[in-house]
Amino acid sequence: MADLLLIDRRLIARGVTRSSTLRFMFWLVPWVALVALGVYAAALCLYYGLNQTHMDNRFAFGMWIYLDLGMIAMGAGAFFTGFLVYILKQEDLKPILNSAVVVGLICYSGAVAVLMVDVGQPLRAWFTFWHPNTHSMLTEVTFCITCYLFVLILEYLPVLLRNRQMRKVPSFLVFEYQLHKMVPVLAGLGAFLSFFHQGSLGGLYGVLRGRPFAFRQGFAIWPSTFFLFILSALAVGPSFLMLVTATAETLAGRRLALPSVFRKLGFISGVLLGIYVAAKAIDTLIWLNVTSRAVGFSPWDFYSYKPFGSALLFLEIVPLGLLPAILLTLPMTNKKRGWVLCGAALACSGVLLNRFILTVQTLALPTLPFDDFLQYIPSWQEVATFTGVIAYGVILYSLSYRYLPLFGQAKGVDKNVSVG
Amino acid sequence: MKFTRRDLLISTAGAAAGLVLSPVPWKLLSDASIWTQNFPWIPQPAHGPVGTKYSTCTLCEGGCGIRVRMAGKCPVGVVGVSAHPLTKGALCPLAFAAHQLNWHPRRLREVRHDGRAASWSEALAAFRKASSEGPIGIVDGRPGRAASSVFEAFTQKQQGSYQAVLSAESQALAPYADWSGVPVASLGYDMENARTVVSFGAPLLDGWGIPGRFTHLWADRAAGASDPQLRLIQIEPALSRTAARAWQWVPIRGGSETQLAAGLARVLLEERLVKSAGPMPHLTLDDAAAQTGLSAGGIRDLARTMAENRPVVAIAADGNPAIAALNDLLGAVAAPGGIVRIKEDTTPHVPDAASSPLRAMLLDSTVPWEFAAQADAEVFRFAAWDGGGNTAGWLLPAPGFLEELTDVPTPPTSARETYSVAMNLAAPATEVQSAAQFLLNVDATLPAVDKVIHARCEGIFRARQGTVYGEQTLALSKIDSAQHLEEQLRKGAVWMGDPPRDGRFRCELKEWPTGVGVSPAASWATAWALPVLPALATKLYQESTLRELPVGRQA
Amino acid sequence: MNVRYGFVIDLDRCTGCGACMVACAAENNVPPAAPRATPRTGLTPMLVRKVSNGMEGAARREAFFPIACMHCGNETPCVAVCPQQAVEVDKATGIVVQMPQRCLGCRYCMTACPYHARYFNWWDPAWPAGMEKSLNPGVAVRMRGVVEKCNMCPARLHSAKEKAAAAGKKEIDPADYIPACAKACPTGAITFGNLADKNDSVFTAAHSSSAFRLLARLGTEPKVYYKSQEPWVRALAERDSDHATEAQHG
Amino acid sequence: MFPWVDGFHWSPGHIIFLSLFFVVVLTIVSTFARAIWRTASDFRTHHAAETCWRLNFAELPEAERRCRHELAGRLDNRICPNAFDCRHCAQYAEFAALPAKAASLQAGVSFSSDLLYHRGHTWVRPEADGALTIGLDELAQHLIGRPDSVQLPAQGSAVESNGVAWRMTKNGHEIQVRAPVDGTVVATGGDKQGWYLKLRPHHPVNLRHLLRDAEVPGWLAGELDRLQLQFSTPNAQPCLADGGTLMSDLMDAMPAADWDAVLAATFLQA
Repeated sequence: MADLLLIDRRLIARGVTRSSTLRFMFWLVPWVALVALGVYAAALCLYYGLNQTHMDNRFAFGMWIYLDLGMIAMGAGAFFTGFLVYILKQEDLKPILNSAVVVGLICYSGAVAVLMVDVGQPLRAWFTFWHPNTHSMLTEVTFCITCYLFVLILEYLPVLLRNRQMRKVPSFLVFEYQLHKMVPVLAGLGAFLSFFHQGSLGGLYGVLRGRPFAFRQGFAIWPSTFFLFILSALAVGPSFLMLVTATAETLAGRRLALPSVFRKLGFISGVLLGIYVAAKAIDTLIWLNVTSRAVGFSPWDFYSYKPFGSALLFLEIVPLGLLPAILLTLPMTNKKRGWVLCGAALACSGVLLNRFILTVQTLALPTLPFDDFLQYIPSWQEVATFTGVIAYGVILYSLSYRYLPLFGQAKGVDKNVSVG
Repeated sequence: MKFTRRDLLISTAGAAAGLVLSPVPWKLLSDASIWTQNFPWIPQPAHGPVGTKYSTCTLCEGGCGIRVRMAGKCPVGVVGVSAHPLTKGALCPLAFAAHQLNWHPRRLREVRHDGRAASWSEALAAFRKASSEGPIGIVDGRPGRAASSVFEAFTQKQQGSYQAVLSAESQALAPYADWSGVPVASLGYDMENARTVVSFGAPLLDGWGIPGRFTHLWADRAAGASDPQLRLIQIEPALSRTAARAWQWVPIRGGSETQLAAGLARVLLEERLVKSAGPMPHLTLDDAAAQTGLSAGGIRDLARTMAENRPVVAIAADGNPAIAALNDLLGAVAAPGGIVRIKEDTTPHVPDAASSPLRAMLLDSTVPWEFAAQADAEVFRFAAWDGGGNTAGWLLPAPGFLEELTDVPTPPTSARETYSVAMNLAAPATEVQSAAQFLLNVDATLPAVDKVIHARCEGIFRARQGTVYGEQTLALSKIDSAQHLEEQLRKGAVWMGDPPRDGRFRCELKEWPTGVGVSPAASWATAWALPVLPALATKLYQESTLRELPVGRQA
Repeated sequence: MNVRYGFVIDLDRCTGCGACMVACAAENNVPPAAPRATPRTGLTPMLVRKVSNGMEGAARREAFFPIACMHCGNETPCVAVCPQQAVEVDKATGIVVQMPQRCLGCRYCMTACPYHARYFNWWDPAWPAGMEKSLNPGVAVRMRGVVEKCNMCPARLHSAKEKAAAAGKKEIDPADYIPACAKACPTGAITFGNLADKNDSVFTAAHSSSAFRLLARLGTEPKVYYKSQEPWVRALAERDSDHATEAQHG
Repeated sequence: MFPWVDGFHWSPGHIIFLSLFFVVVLTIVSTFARAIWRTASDFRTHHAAETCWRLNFAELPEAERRCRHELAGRLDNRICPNAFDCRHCAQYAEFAALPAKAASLQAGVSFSSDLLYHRGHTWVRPEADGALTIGLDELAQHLIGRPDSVQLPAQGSAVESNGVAWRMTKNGHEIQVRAPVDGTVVATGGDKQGWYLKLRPHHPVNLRHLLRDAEVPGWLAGELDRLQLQFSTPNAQPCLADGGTLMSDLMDAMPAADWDAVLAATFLQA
């Protein structure tokens, strides 16, 4: 026990205050329990097969795919902040960059882990690389997410190596320094990859000709949902970062980012959300009047099954789209932390709702004239895996916050150090 | 030189890089994928030559022609035979997976006595003892087979009793047999010449009689047409599979078939829609309407439809005499398109009077598990599959699907006499004995099944009539010997007799019958005598909502 | 010669017996239902679905729709989505071939199929002890975790080709290649043939006035045609947009 | 994926897709490889220690990065921008010309005006033969007392300025002492000898970066203030009597103190 305390103390950077070891351990206990349960549930699914879930032949995608879509949208803050800092030179956002990288790493690694449980034959996952079907949106997603996960690991590595004990190893420290110098390359690469896989995740549903509820026309090989997903991910990434930062601030009991950072992120998020909402509205109108009617479906019928009424569509576009866009951009509310966070929460909910509708409602709706509207309630194994991944994220973020410089501690390293 | 931490790092990184560049990871990847394609716990289908044999399905009395794919002595597939004169290639859904039945988890694999494992010699000794102590009753689920002759020969010698359990289809023909003296086995339905078939709950499109015979007729002459050549009218409380596809569905109150028949008879007689002046039922039309839940007008319309589209035949799901009387009234007895006599030279069969009380009963594997044996008799139950529940007495493993040489006489409802043979194509999965073989072990002087079959072939050959449907279709007169005929039959051919030269018979009916038949559930189970279903039947009732699991059955 | 195999299914002749389902499963070594399998998790490459006109009492009518893979000929929804080319349209025959040994079980194709004709192996394939001896030789059993569907009985096509090759012929005898469901159908409701051959009976049937296809308006050119003279069946099948509200009430 | 693998198509879409993929993969791999290569070459060219030191320096609290001229009272407030390497400081001469305040240190820790002090609490004494003797200063000796073990570099090995000169352990704490100058080890001492290393410098020796004269008391005063602050936790024993002498062997005397933080600050570990 005493050793544990000592190890904990020695891992925390000098000069920062963190909660006591015991308190931190108590904080971790429930999350570790959730991870353990999640690992057990995932092991059941891997050992016995996916019959452990409540997915079925109609509901071939379930809670896990929803989790993937949601997490990857929320993780967009990582690439977007990197893009803003390194490519668009928004240096004032730099203090939250490390936090953004950790959030991104959590979201992407969690999504990939869940995908490995979700596929029926995880041992064959590499077939996608070996025999790729380049027409498939899922191929694009798989390639980009895998590559981007490596990019995130490379971006996370410098943060990790700056831990107090890690940096005592000279080669680690020098490597961290050299890698850090190349992060702009990685940021650019991340932006490129994210652009495509965020879009392809949207395209995943947009190309489904057999599902008129999801099918969209588009540009070249990409349906409109491709672009809507990019926009919504860009809009919601910074919002989610703000929520994470605000939560960390509440838990840590101190301010971690300057109010100006919140204002700036909020404004960027708001403007993009506004553009997204406008595009989404236009896309919905085109779909209602042209796309779905072209294949002989009356679109409003899709909304005749409860609880998936048209109110949900309204909710997604206005209270969870337009409203947060206004809250985040309007100077009056943009200056108030409370309003900004409220807007961010609404924006995140809106995008999560969008992903939910695309995953669940698309599959629940009948296509054949004699099909039924189906219900799907995930099994405990699915829920446990889901919460396990969330808990994994909390743990990784907590550990990173405790032991790594997440917020603005890297004071001017690049500027002041000249070697050579 | 000292090995520093730095050296360790460098060598680890070098080893990792070297490993990636070596063929090892690629080989592992490829092996992993090959492994996933051939998980060791996944069964591998047999390899090797696959032959084809023709035979007759013995799962029920229907006598459908089957073509069996054989991997050695193991059947691996069953399909219909399109050249078969009765079924024209059709089979019931269960037959397509019948080759799985021999490995059914409820397959009887050992002799059991009062729930405990026993041996064949013990069973034989017990049966010998019982047979020396008193009369033995033998129950046969499918009379008319070679095995049935063995049973009868035994009971005659032993002063026991032979009893046949009739299928629902045979029971429906029993009233005509009672009224005319023609045995049930010599009667059939001439549906090929009917214009209207009125089914009182008989599952005509769902395994009734010879699966495939009526469905083919219906599909060719009725399906989808609003004014079909063949009108199928289904009278049944529920919208069964047959009712759903019938030209007309008449939903009546459950168990009111007798009343409807009476109501129809009253309309036919009152409106002089029929020539004969049969006995008038006591029931008034209004009472019939009230009791069946139909309107009087509806019954009248139905009667008129029947009268206008003759030949018409009414088919009962059971031995309901009122429906037989209705047929008599409609002139459907001994007439084309109605109830016909399929052979003339049989003498009426008088069942043996049961010499009571029986010391023991031997139940053949064809006897349904629902059969209730005499309570104080020692029971020798032959069965290939355990029907469950009844563990008292002796449970003797009988041959399963295609494991026994047997013959298939004319199936009930057939309009023509037929005869075919099913060979023991499959190697028995366990140590089995048929009831007939068991009796031969008891008394070696009994005729053996193959001898009886041989004798029957000689009899058919001597009659010089009919046609043999085999590799070629040959008139029997073209076949040069009884030996040759038997060979053909053993290879899966079926002999079909010509219609009798004189098919006349009369039903003497003094007054309208009041007896009621027992209305069986008109489900696929009525055509399924076995207590188990093939494993793949789960596709129909578990993995889809197409059918329901028949009561008491299990896949 | 251009071959486009397809089915024409006469719904008026279908009694819903299920012989096609069992025969299909037996031919293709589809395992029997796992103990916990349901209609939603079953393996029924050929599935007969019961439909009704929605009425009650004497006016109620029922019909049966045998549903297998429709082998879409245009923009085949499942082919484009598969990330690793486990689904292919065979150029020579038009058969949409699912290759289970290539499949990783992502189930994207299942969400793409408007006919729900694709099935996932939720369980390890298992037969009662000894029953594996009754499996169809030459047809590999699919492992758990992959998607399967109607491939038009490839083993039968293969042996028909072998037979033709042995006889020195280039083309197979149509009588040698009939998928199990069509062969099993006791009423001849399911017919199989070359839809591109004007002399083939399925060509005539597919172009008859009573023929239609399910969800034809999606433009995927399915190669399974249905036929019915019954107005309510046709109305049900061609009802595209207004079925939703009715189904909800019914 | 490759032309010889099943499923490869010579179609424009396929080629574009795979080309982009390979570009991305190569970029990721080459970025990683380049970082490793540059790390290795930093070590090869003896830049690694310098880099490490500078990265460490950047992480030090501002109070620990004060300019020597501020310590000497020549300036009011200046943070060192050169990682304490005055040899590269453009303004050194300008500031050094300013008058220093008179040193008046009586904090219980002595120092010698013969010695040149490094901010990592080592001193350097140039010897007549051109070698440089290196030892631990009095403040550090008071803190550590007698170390449990000392791990000195082998004779003939090279020591880099601000790199690790030697390691010591005491009560489970590992202490890395920063080297004040570059050089090759010619002799090793120990805590009993009062000096630890004798180095022969590689180049003509430039010791401008080491503290001397008025800077030393100013610096030590600041260090003592820091210690005072660090020991003034609620459960710590009084150790520095006001104006008194620094107790010897503080690590043994005050086991409850946050030695992790004290040692890190003392020996310039971030």
